[in-house]
Amino acid sequence: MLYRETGQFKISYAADQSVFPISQDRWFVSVVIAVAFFVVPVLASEYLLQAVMIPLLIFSLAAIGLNLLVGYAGQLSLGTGGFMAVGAYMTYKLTTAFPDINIIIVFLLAGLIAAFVGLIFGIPSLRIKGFYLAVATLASQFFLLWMFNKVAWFYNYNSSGTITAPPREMFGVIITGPMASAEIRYLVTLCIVIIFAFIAKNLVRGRLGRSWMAVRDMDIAAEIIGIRPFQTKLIAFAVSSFYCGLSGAMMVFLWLGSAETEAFSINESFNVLFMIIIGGLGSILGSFLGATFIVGLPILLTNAPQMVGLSMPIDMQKHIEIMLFGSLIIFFLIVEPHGLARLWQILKEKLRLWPFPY
Amino acid sequence: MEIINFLNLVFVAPIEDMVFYPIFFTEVVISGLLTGIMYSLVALGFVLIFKASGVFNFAQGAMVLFAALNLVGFIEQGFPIWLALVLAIVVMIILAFLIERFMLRYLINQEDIILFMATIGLTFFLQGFGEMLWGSNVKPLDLGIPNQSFEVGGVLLNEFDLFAAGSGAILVGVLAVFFHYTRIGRALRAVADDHQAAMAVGIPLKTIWIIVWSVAGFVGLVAGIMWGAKSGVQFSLSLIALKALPVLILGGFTSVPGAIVGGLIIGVGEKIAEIYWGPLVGGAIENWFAYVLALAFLLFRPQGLFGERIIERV
Amino acid sequence: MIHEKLARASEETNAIKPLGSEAGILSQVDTFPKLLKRHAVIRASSEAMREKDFGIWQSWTWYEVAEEVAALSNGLASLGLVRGDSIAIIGDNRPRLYWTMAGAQSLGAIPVPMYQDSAADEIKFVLEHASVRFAVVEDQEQVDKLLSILDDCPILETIIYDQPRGMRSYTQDYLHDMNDILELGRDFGCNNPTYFDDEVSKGKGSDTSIILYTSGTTGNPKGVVLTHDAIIQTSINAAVQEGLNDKDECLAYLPMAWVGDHVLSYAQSYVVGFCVSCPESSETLLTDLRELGPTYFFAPPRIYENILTSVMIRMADSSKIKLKLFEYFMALARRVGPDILDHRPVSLFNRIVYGIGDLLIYGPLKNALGFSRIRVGYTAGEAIGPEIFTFYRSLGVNLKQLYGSTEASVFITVQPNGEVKPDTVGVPTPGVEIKLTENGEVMFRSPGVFKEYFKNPEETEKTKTSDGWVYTGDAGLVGEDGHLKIIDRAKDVGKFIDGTMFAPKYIENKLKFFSNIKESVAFGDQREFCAVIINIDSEAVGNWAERNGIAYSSYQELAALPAVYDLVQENIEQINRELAQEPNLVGAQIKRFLLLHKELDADDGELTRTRKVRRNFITKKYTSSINALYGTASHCQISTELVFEDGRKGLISADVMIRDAQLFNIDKQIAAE
Amino acid sequence: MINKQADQQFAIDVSEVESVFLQGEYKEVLLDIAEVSLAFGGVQALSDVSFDIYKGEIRAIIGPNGAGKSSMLNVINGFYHPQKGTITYKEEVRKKMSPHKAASQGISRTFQNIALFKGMTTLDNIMTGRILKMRKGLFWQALYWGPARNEEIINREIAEQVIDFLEIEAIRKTPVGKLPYGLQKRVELGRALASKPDLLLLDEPMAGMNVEEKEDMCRFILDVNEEFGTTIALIEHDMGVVMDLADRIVVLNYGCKIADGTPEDIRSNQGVIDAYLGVSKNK
Repeated sequence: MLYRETGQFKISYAADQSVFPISQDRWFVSVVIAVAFFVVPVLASEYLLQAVMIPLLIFSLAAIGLNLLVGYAGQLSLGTGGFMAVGAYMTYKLTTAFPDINIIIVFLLAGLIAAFVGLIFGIPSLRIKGFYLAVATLASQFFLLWMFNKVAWFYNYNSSGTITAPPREMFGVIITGPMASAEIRYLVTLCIVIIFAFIAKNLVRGRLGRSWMAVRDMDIAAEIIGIRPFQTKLIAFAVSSFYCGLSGAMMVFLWLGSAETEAFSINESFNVLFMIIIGGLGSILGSFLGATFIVGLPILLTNAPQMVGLSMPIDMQKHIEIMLFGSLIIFFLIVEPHGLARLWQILKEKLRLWPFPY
Repeated sequence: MEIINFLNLVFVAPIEDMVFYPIFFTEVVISGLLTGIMYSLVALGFVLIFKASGVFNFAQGAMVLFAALNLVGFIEQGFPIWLALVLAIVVMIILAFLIERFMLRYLINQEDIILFMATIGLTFFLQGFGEMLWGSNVKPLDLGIPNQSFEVGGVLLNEFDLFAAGSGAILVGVLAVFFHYTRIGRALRAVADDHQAAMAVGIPLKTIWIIVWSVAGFVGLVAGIMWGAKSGVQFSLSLIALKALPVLILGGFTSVPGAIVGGLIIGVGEKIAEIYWGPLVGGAIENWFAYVLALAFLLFRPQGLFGERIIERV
Repeated sequence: MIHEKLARASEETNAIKPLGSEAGILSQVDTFPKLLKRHAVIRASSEAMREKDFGIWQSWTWYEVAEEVAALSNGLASLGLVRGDSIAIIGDNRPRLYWTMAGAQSLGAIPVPMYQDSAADEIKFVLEHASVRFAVVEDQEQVDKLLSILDDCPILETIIYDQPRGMRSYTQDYLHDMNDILELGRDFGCNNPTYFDDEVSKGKGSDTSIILYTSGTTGNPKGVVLTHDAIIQTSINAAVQEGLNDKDECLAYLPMAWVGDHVLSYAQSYVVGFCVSCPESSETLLTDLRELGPTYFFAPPRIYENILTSVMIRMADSSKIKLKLFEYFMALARRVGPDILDHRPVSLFNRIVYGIGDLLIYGPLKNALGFSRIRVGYTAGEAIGPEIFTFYRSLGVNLKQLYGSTEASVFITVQPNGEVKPDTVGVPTPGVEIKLTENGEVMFRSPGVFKEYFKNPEETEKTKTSDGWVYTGDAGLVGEDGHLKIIDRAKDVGKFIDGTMFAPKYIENKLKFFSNIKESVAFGDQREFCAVIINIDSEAVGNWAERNGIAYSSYQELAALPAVYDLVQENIEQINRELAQEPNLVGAQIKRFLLLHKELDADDGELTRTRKVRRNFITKKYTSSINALYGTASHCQISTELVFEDGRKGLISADVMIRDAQLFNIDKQIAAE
Repeated sequence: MINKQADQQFAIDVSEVESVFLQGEYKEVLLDIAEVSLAFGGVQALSDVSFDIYKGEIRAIIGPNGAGKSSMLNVINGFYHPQKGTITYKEEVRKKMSPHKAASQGISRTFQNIALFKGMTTLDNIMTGRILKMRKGLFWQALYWGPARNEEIINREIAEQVIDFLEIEAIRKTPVGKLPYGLQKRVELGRALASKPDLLLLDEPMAGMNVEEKEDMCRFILDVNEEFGTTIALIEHDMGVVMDLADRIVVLNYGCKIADGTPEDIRSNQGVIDAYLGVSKNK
């Protein structure tokens, strides 16, 4: 109904292959980004930013990373928590060792290290597929967490075993550490997430994205066409771990302020996997939708009773929250196995065809 | 000089300990075997459901916890033990019926990843529901199974562990016979291969699934009793599912004997590694060592010890 | 040759000027090639032509088009094309075929476009009659057609093809690839640079610009000769009236041999300077129409009718709420839409609700059809059913009726903006005068009148009087508001035995409005009452049958179903009720009808190439069933000859039912006698 | 106009092939198979088969079901490695050929039961055929600007030429999973053509097609052979098609070669008839 595509014809391949060929989509996305940049930091309360917006963006980035690996390259992985931990701890080590390097550069370096670690744990994908691979990546999850717990070098031998984000500044503004305000941290996170989401979109629609999807759909046919399945899978592991490492680093430095290995446990891996399944495998937009659902839902469930006015004992509320969370996941998988992105796609298709049914 | 004694420390010293203190070594092996049985009991639940419905049921751990919670709850309500057991079994059968009715019926022939995620959703649901009914504090479980330990030729044994091993062996025997020789067993294997083909041949898919999930529930109950009696019924019970995964890797997803042998190997392997190699690297290595062991196996036999060979035709 | 003119062009700005101010200086630029060179100077970089190819819209600016045309005409010249020669053009709408027209006219040769789907023998007649030496065709399919009749047309010397696909094994020397001709032309242009300019400047407005063979419902096609002046002048008048400018968009998809396409996609583009786009292929036409979103659109009623039917079918399948919403807003639109479009006063409330309707239904509907950007939409060639016409106008599409003919370079009368009525064809366009003969035949005189019928002086005598008036062959009457109203073909208007007037076309148009009737032929001249042969629309009726669970396997079986007869009888009786209201048409109510067992088709000679009914041919072919209609039998045996797609002939026979329809207030008609 | 140069670049200079073709004797051997045998765990798929394929010809490989045709194709494109025998391709003996290397040396193929990437549209499937020809590294692709985009556009033009050649413009943006069988086969042929192969292996391109689709596919195969000079190895059961299209035919039965020659001698060869129609008891 909202789409007016008449007259929007493409005169060059670049225009035809652009990210948002239809002008209504371009307009819609630019409005959303503008609101995210200008309206949210001004209006949103400290709590809303800290508890909802920043985690949502950080988990979207991790979800995009995992979606590249699971959604596009078809390699199931449960090691997301571990790679996020690598990102976080490496950033801590690097920034404490070289305090004057710009914190964003440090984030990227930590991401590269996470990518390298991801590459190593991707090697089993040469011979094993599906569930077996998932369990192999689970090994990386447990091994990494155990390493960051046991080997004191990673947390500079401090007694508590936790890493805290030292104050760092960029362009004269303090962006990490306790003194950094929520708005600043939110804006920095937003910039990083948008840039890397755009890069992910570019990777996916280019040669690399096609070879990933070819390996996902039928790796024998891909091999015969000339794609080297093993290299493609390894690149997928590396890029995905880069995104997870980056989001782990941001989680500690731009959100929690400090964390120990418990923050990157197996539950994180499952959460991120939920996000891309509910959000939609093989879609960058799906990662955002999934993150919003999984991050937003518990918060909604916790303060829904206050809103409705019935007071409940805390632990009863906790149980009901978990129960609802589980049953909603099952409900969603039944209603639309391909996730929110597919629902969004169907809605968009209907709007473009409106008022006709087909 | 540094490297040599490092190598000595890692490889030579532990072997020496094993050889010089055989009794202690056998004790470690036996306790490894007993924990292995615990793992295989849980793994058995996974294999059952995967073999019969192609669903990788991650909620098996939660079912173990749920069954144990019901049992303890009924005992606390004053029911005699045998009645509490019967009631717990009945609850599991009702649970199987509900799962089929509200979940599986809608997810026929979906990809495995979707079914896998649904079972994770089920895990959350069962944990929340169980703790809501019976509260979430640790509950002791005493079924009157004798628990003293006694010496046999210098090796310390424990009656309870033997009882657990015995019940595990019986359970495996019953299931193996059930799968291979009964009519329902063959129907179960057909359903596992292809839902629609099974339906086309006339196998009542819905009843089959209810049977399978109730049997898995029963196995879960037994595992729950064993674990519960040993370390009390509490939330960590559902985490043993994570422990069962490497067992499945080793034994292969579809073979009952594989689950048992896999469980034992992991149990023993973990214990030895923990005792001999643990202190070198700061201990607590059992939660990831199992995976590394399974991974090593996987690289040589991608389909596990007993799984079918994966052949892909062009 | 073009370069030094470019230098002088700097002082002439090419801002979007309404055409009016340019009309003055057009006097010495009086031929299409001169117009082209002028655009290449003042509009060098704006787009002249576009074609959807390889997935995107390739475009050529006016400067590039001028270059290509110069190379092409030099190439043709080096092949021996001289002034006065005629050159045949056969194929779909391709930029290069349009440039061939301009290229030929630059050398003073006369382009003769032909229908791409006409059979070999139709082409043979035109090639001989117009003594064509050169032929430029689109692809292998047309080349094969020409090769099959080559020995019957000795004059044809050279054939040039545009698409080289599959031409590898053709090694005849008279076959050339267009690319080679362009190369030839470029070399020719290098060694005699002034040749092209001299030839173009030799051209005068009075030269013959083009010969268009009309399909003509009777006898052989007639070659209408049109001069540059005639077409350019009419194009300017029409363009000024509609305020066209060089930012308009036009889609070229109609056959190039039809005067409508020639004036719109060629003449007016060269006069005004707007861009013409060619679709990728006939299958992708609708998507291309939607992508381009033309602002200036021309289509015969049949296309508007098909689109309306497809809209109705698709809406019938949509969900309940959408359907209710659609019906509510369409009812409102029917009441208020046309008035809003014509800026007539409408209550504020209706205007607001119409605005909401535009957001919810009309906007998306126009967008789905590709009509959102249409500023000027014409329908011509046949009368359009009033309800179809009001449907589009109520959506806000500025659709207007146009009455014209090849002999008048299209424009005779057009409905001006703001005065659009459903059943008239408007007032004469500027420079056109019309008058009625005593038996009601319409005559016109205008600058666009054709010079003559090529090599056919007797026909020219019959249709064109010495002082420039032209007989249109259509009967009509002029209302008090000056709007002309066309009733029927003059020679078809007949009389019942009791003397009351019988206009078959008028009845057939009323029948055609119903989506389940595709074509109909009415009889009544020298008879007691009116009887009709009807062709049902297989798509609409088939869809209706499926929704009501009626099984059928072929068109013949569908047309024979009693339920379908009831459906059509309902429509006929509704028409009879309407006819009963009009005083002099009470007697013309349809008394008996039958549903034909096969679809009327151009290949069987029952329709012209532009799908108009060939009445005499049908009366001869179906005499047995017409007599049965006027007899009392309740059914009759029909067996007719049929030509299949690959040319094989076959016989199809069926036992067809005949039904009586209910007539209304007959007594009033008898009383009036 | 960018796509004009791409046009020349696509249509390989075929005059040289033409000369060979017209003079009737084919000099250059593109591929030679010498005494190849292949076994899978006891099953003898091929036993010392040898034949050659000339450059620019249409070579048919026929035989009853299970005769080893598909295995032969898999050996040629490096998917299976024969235990015995040598394969010389472009005068170079191939030791252990990986499918990836075969693809980069200009061998591409279609599959008996369609192996398209269901998750992608027709255009993306054909673009994956271009993967080998695209070089730009990860960094440029991340930016999708400058060199990576130009490379993408040049390859898009070549993919568009294949789409235009196979007349599938209308389904350019539809996901492949939704297409009817005949069109899927054509998209698969498009993907194989996109890498501009020297040797095209077609594994039963006509299977499951109606008459009209078969005619179209034959026309495309002939055009590919004539217009682009691509050598074609064709596996097909429809004898009418084989006899029309093929220049030379090799017949396999139970993994051995029982006949090799022009369609005329194959039609009259008694061994072939027996293999297909079976030998009667009393013979």
